[in-house]
Amino acid sequence: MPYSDIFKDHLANPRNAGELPDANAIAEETNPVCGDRLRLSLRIKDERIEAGRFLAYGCAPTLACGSALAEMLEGSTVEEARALTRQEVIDAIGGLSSRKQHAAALAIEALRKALDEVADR
Amino acid sequence: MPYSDIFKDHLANPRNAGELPDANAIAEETNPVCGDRLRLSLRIKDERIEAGRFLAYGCAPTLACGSALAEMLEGSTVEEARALTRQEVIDAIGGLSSRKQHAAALAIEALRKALDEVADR
Amino acid sequence: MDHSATTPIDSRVVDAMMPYLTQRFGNASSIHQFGQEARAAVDKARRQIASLISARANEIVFTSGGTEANNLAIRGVCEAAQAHGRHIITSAIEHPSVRGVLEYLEKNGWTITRLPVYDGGVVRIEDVRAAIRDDTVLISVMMANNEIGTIQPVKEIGALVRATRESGQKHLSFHTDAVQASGRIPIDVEHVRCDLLSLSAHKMYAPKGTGALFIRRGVRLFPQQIGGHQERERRAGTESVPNIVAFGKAAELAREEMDQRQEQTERLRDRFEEKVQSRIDDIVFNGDRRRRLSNVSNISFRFIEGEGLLIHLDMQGVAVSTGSACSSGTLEPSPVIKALGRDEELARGAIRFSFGKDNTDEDVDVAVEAVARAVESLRSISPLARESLST
Amino acid sequence: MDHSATTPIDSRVVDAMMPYLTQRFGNASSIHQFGQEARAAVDKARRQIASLISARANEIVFTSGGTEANNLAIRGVCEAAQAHGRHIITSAIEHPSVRGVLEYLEKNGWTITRLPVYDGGVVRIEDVRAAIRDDTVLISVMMANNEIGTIQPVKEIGALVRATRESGQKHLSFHTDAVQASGRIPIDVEHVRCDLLSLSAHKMYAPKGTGALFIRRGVRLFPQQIGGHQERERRAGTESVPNIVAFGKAAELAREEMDQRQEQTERLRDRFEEKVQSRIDDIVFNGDRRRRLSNVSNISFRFIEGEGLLIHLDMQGVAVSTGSACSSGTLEPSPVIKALGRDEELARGAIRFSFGKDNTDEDVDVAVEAVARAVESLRSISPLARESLST
Ligand SMILES: Cc1ncc(COP(=O)(O)O)c(C=O)c1O
Ligand SMILES: Cc1ncc(COP(=O)(O)O)c(C=O)c1O
Repeated sequence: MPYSDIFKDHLANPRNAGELPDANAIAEETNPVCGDRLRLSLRIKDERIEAGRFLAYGCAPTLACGSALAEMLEGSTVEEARALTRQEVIDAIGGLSSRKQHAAALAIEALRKALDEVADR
Repeated sequence: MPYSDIFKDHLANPRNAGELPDANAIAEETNPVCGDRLRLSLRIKDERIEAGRFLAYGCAPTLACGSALAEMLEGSTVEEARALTRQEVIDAIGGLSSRKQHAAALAIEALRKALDEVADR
Repeated sequence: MDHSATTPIDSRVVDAMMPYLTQRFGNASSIHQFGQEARAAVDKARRQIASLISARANEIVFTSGGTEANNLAIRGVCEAAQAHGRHIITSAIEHPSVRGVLEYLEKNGWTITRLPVYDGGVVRIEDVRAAIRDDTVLISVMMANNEIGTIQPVKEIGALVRATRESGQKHLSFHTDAVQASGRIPIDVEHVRCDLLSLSAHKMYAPKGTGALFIRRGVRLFPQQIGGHQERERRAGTESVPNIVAFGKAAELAREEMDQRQEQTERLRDRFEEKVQSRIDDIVFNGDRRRRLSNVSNISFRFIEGEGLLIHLDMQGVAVSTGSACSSGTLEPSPVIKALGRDEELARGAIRFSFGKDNTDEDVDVAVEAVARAVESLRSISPLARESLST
Repeated sequence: MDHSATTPIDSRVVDAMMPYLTQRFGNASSIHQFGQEARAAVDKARRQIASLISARANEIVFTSGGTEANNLAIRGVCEAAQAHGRHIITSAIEHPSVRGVLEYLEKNGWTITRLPVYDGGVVRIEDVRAAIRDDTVLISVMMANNEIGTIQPVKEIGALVRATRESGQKHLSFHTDAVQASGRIPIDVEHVRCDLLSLSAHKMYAPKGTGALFIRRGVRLFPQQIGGHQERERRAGTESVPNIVAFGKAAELAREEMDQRQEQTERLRDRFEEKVQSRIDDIVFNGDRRRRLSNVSNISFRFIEGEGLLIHLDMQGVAVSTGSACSSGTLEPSPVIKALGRDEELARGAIRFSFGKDNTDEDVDVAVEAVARAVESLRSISPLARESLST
């Protein structure tokens, strides 16, 4: 149960919270089991993520993963973003007990969905 | 379980322990359940108990009751001795929990047996 | 602000137990003087506990806590009464230690009726009456709930059980879990007429790991922890003398200071609720506000989830609980709040604030500020909050 | 002189637990910082206990004492394994908390084989081997006896159980009650190969009311105290944080000071036995003297009964036990001594002297004098002593 300091900091001071008015990739994922929600909005230009914002509802790991993910995405290429793993998100918030790792999975799913949206166009 | 101070004193400093070489009433009772034994020897003259001694083996209440009884008997009349009750013995050692009262019963039985022995003659 | 989870140990209680942590280390089962000293201390504590609830000392059995008291009461009575029936009535909002044992019995063929508590979090006596069957052997309804503090109609249930028993259903018993109620409201087992009543030391400013079960004289119960003559054969195991002494002292203090503690926590709680209500929108108070312990406030904050709020508050030095302390390791929404008919979102957004005798006005004001900040921050990232704005 | 009944709390142990009786009062189930602080303290203690017996921390479950550990081990394993058989092997000299649970199971249809211990008080491995049946699911044999201190062949039993399991009898488990052994002889669960092992804090200079059960990874066991997520769902109930911290510290000290304590008590015990033997006739030492704990001496004094001797000694400030501390409230002769084949008189005249790390030569000498005086006085009023003289 103990959360890392960086985890708590993401919670107390979320990075990149909100929605982008000029996003060109938006996706929301819901965890069907617990109802946690994560919404990502990205502004992608020339295969690079210029800006990323998140909104999240649910247990603390979901919020922290959203914040960490949005922060990691900004400035990265779409290719880099596609390669992002669940573990990288987990590491970014200082680790998660195995029972909580579904939060990072939700984040990665939301990201893939958002990226697929761009690719589909 | 807590025993009274007078009880403990009877144990540490038994009164009238031993056997009378010139006893004219001797009786021993055994508790068939636990094997406790109490032996009384009395010297009775003119319906009065001139001397009384006890020997006892068994749980602490049996020893204390033996000591208290022998002490109470000395100087009393046979009639008084016959009238002695279990409760008087119990009171003399400062009380006994109900589970231990069989020790006083054993003492009274030994006493009756000794007195009967004299009467039978 | 989390005094329902546990309380700090009163310094007077620590003082009372100290001799038993140092020189007076006897085993209460030993015949010699060290043992007798321990035995006397345990028996004194037994009288102190008995006196808190107007019971007789020999009706008190010490346990390792409220959980064991509940286990012993329910399993013990059910084992003894099973020849007469295998039906139990309880409420939908019992502590996990009651809920858990009943689920275990259910798996073993018992039938459990769980009474609703409606939106106020209080069981209705008509429902209890209607639920009694010929084969009902136990009614277990808590005195006061651990999450929302609501006080159940235990006196009415006690009278009903007594009447049912008198009308021929001899093997019906009434157990009440008074772990949260004890020390917070007056308890009188003659008044409540319960057959069994559970207590826990650590909710009363004494150490964790000690509790007690009141077992009314004449009530048959099978011991659960076996193998020793302690506690008149009702609970084996070397008694935790220092903790028991502490528990006894705490009970004595609780009795003496009951009114004062009640007034104090009620004042703080009301101050807190007024301020929160004036500062924060979209909140819902959980549990009948007129019928609850003076020290508890349970509030659901819309659009956000309790755990995040808890961590936020913790970082600001304010300790609170989501759901029951015991089940907060898992993230299921509180079954208690759900039993009030609240939707999933409100159940997940419920936070329990619980005040103690040593809290101050300033603590309350700090907490209100912290809550306002945390709620604002979490709502700013919540998609639910956004959606509610746009509709 | 009664360190097998209980031990004084080491002042270093009191110091370690004090912060958890004062500022650090959190509930280890709470998520906030007070809770996490408590959780961390409990986990540290878990590692300390594990390290005393070379186990892994997650194999340790905290309980309310040795009695609960034994109950949980036996009832827990038997409930889990009953589909595979209902036969248990044990020794004739187990502690009442093992004996009691097995008698309870026997009443519920289980078959119990109680192995003899012969005049040395030690189980024979051939007997264990011969007793194993296809439906045996548990062997429970204590590591060291509480009355006579004899050490059982647990390593051999462990190897036998392992071999039996490997030959196909998968559901056979081995439990050992190490309450008296712990802190007194080195214990290594890899060496012993037991599946379950019970410990109790108050025999190791920590407070009464706390114990632990080692449950080897993979061993299936049904929890007995239900209704909370504590101890990885193996034992519900708020953890007794201060006591657990104390227990952990005591385990650490026991490990560090094991050799020294062993030597010290052995020297005192031998001094005592030599002196008693030279001063008092008609005594019998109980239990194999080469194969026992270094701190225990159990002696039967002919012609007299233990309780009187105990009270005599108590009045002289010397605390001892007759029979097991837990059953000394009743006056039945010790079943342990009877199991050695001693007659009733010797069984009733048995006294346990048990030494601790803080005893001195002077304590021993005082005790010897006291024993000599008390035995002389009691024999002077014993009809048995008279009879023996006259024959
Ligand atoms: C209502 C209620 N019952 C029982 C318990 C369990 O008591 P303990 O923590 O002593 O095991 C609690 C503690 O959270 C409680 O609130
Ligand atoms: C061998 C043995 N097992 C178990 C126990 C019971 O432990 P506790 O006193 O912690 O309940 C004892 C204590 O007397 C013991 O000596």
